[in-house]
Amino acid sequence: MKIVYFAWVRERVGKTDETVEPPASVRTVAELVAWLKDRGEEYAFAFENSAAIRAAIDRVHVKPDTALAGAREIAFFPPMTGG
Amino acid sequence: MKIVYFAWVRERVGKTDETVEPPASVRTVAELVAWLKDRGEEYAFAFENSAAIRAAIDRVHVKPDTALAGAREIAFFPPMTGG
Amino acid sequence: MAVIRLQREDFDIAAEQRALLRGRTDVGAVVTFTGICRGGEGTDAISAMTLEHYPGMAEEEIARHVATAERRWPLQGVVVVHRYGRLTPGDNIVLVITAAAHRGDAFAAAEFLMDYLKTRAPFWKSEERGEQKIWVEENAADAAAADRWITPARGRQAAE
Amino acid sequence: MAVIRLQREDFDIAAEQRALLRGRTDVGAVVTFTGICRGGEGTDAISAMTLEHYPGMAEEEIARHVATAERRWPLQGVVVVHRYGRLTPGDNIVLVITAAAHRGDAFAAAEFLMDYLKTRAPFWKSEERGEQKIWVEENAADAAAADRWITPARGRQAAE
Repeated sequence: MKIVYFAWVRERVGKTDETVEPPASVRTVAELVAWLKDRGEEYAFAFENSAAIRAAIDRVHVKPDTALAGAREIAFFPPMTGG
Repeated sequence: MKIVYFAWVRERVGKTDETVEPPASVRTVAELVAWLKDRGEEYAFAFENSAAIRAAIDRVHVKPDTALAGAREIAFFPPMTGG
Repeated sequence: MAVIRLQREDFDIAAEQRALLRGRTDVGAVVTFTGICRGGEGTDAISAMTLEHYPGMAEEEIARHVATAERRWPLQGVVVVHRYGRLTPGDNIVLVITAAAHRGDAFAAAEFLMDYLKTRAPFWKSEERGEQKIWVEENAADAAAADRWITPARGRQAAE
Repeated sequence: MAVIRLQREDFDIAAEQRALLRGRTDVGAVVTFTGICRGGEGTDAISAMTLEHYPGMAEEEIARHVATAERRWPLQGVVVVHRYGRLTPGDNIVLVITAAAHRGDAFAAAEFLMDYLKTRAPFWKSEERGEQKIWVEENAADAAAADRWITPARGRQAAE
């Protein structure tokens, strides 16, 4: 699955996007975050405060307990500050 | 004192303004309306529904019980429909 | 600071907004309201509308409401332009612009000013429907909208 | 019917409003909101701001909120233009225009759209303060403003 990062999440992870293959046990957005945090310091730093992370699946906002099943593109970013 | 009329009050009275000299017993806006209504059919028609008449003294909205003392210009008009 | 104008001519929203903002970098939010003459449909169709006003009082009454808005919200600029005379469907009638650091203040002040212009500014509309010229009646919804903003009496200005 | 655009370039309020109204005589009220980059003062002074966005999702998310507004209020037209890239104080950031027969609907829809753009549209601002580039933090007042409009859950879109 493709993951995209924005704003300071992107800066901390150090990349704009990547393709990952998490194990089948990773079923929700929150579980994906936990799995990513174990991949290295930059991920641990980016996701250190999970309350400050927002997620979207296929360009629609989702909650942490949302299932990943069928997702093509998952995005992680801080709270939005547009407008 | 000068009286000015607007919109359908002006049309019914048949003039845009006039100068009148009511007796000293006419002390409030409501008393002035009552006095004007006795001046002729056109006034009786214009002021037939006093609830539909608004007034201003010297360009400031006033209520019927407002005193006329010191007034230079009194205006009568229907509810406003600007904007 | 506020710009208040009554005029027969049309207004230019972009020019008014540019003038309001010229040389400033403290404004974060600008709300404009444009009121437009509607043509209506079927039995409500109108061919034109004429706006009569009370010269002198109209400017003063608008200025009083602008002053009230400026006391109530931290505004950085206000423009009110109200046309009078004969207008046809599609023509602009009124323009209100409010500028503030934050959008909530600009929105609230613009809506407040429009609600008051509708019910307190001395303007009267008559509509041409076929051969008839009909005075527009007071709109109950407009009166209720203006009432939303009422705070403790402010003397003569609060009359009616 | 709605116009939704993301762009680096500035927008022209008057041109957008003219396009919205062209050939129509049923619109009675147009509200425009312009959000502008503020310069700040003293320790809050900024020299520039950069807006990052999520291409694709930003348009779709705005379109979802426009559709919600169109279901909620009888709108005759909506325009949303949001800029991205580097902006300096005084530059326009966002434009929302709503058109309706009656002003209450146009005001409510414009304010609704702005509250949602602030908290739900995938844009992120960073500010240049001296040598530093600082990500703007979520504004509690903005979050509360968006919450005002919440109606019963609408599934995924209501998440967060």
